[in-house]
Amino acid sequence: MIRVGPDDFDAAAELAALHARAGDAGAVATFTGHVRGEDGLAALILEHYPAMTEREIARHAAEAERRWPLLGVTVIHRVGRLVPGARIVFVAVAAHHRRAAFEACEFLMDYLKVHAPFWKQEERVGGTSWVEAKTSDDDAAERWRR
Amino acid sequence: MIRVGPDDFDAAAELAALHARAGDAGAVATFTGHVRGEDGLAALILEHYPAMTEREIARHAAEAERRWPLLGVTVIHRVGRLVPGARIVFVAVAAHHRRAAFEACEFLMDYLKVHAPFWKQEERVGGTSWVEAKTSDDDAAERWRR
Amino acid sequence: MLYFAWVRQKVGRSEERLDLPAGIATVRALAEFLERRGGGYAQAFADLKRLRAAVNQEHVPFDSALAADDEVAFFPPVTGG
Amino acid sequence: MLYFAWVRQKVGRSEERLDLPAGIATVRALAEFLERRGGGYAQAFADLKRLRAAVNQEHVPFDSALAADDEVAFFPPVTGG
Repeated sequence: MIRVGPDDFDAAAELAALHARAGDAGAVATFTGHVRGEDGLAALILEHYPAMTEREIARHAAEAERRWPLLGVTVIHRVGRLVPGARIVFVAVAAHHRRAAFEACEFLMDYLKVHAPFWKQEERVGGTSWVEAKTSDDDAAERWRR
Repeated sequence: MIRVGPDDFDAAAELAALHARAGDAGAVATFTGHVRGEDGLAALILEHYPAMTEREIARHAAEAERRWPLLGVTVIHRVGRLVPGARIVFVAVAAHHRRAAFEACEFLMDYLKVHAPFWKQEERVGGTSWVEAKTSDDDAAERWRR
Repeated sequence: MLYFAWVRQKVGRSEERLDLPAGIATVRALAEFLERRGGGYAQAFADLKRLRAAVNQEHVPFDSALAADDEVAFFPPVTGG
Repeated sequence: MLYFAWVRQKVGRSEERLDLPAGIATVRALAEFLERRGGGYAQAFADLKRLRAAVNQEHVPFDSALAADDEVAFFPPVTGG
């Protein structure tokens, strides 16, 4: 299940839905990302390329299913204006075993945080500015290359 | 928050409670383990050494907090008779960044699955038998040694 | 064409349709054509090293060929979610 | 002493108190003492390689020293949760 849009989500309900769908999953790993209120951030404003985002996330979810024996994947990503504390991303992966669930969940998060077609603005008291692409995150995604 | 006992838990509520407690956490990684109904398993029956379990889990949670900059940790483990599909373990870790949250969550799960003082019986149509300690899980926990 | 982030802001729109001008056969040539429009376009396309492109929702290098009816998008390097 | 898993089943109880017999100074000596009780104890303690021990809720090797009022536990290797 992949969803990208402005609406908030209920991590609990998504976790339950994934587990129900995944059948005999022994392991469910999840990641929930929240906007951090560092350095006086008032909000993050996320823009994306809708047709490309859904297509690319689906492609990476399929890639995760090729690499690991998975029973289900949920990816939810929000866009629009998000204030500190707000949920921004949720990835949940069900598998028979914990290692596959953890690794696939990290793989999808590294992809989303680095290569997914999102652009972020930081809104502060002094104004709003575009976030530059980061190199350390790039390194995180690079480790999955092969 | 550490809890070991027969009662089921609400992963959603625990996730929300952890995030509320953790302040400005950008990252929350969770793991939920369920009993798998493989090979005609009717139930798992878990026994533990209560005084030692809580003490050891607390020691490993403290070790995780030394190794990674964490904002909160929740560990829930059930004991008693658990049928396939039942939740058995929940670990949630809040941190500023995703890498620390994922690694600490895996570290705690590897500990719980290998070294925590639990003993399991498998109940099947033919009878009930004790589970032997496994080597592959040992390897998983070994990687955190240093 | 689709424009995102500060490219969108500089050109002043998020999308537009364009019949491929004669002699424009690559993404780079299209970007240079847009730069020659001047104003916000000139600012947005002044330095292609700061830009990325996609054709039909796939990331592409600037030397990729273009065909009629392609959906071309210009944007800064993605910053992820 | 506390007994867990099949050790508990073989000895037929989960805990008991014992005044440390004279000459029993280590966990190993205590296990051998218990084995000499015969019956389920003999079965449970026949092969110490299949057993693990804890003193006061800490895993210990069988050669660890014992003191009065120690809480000693015998159990198979843990299988985790």
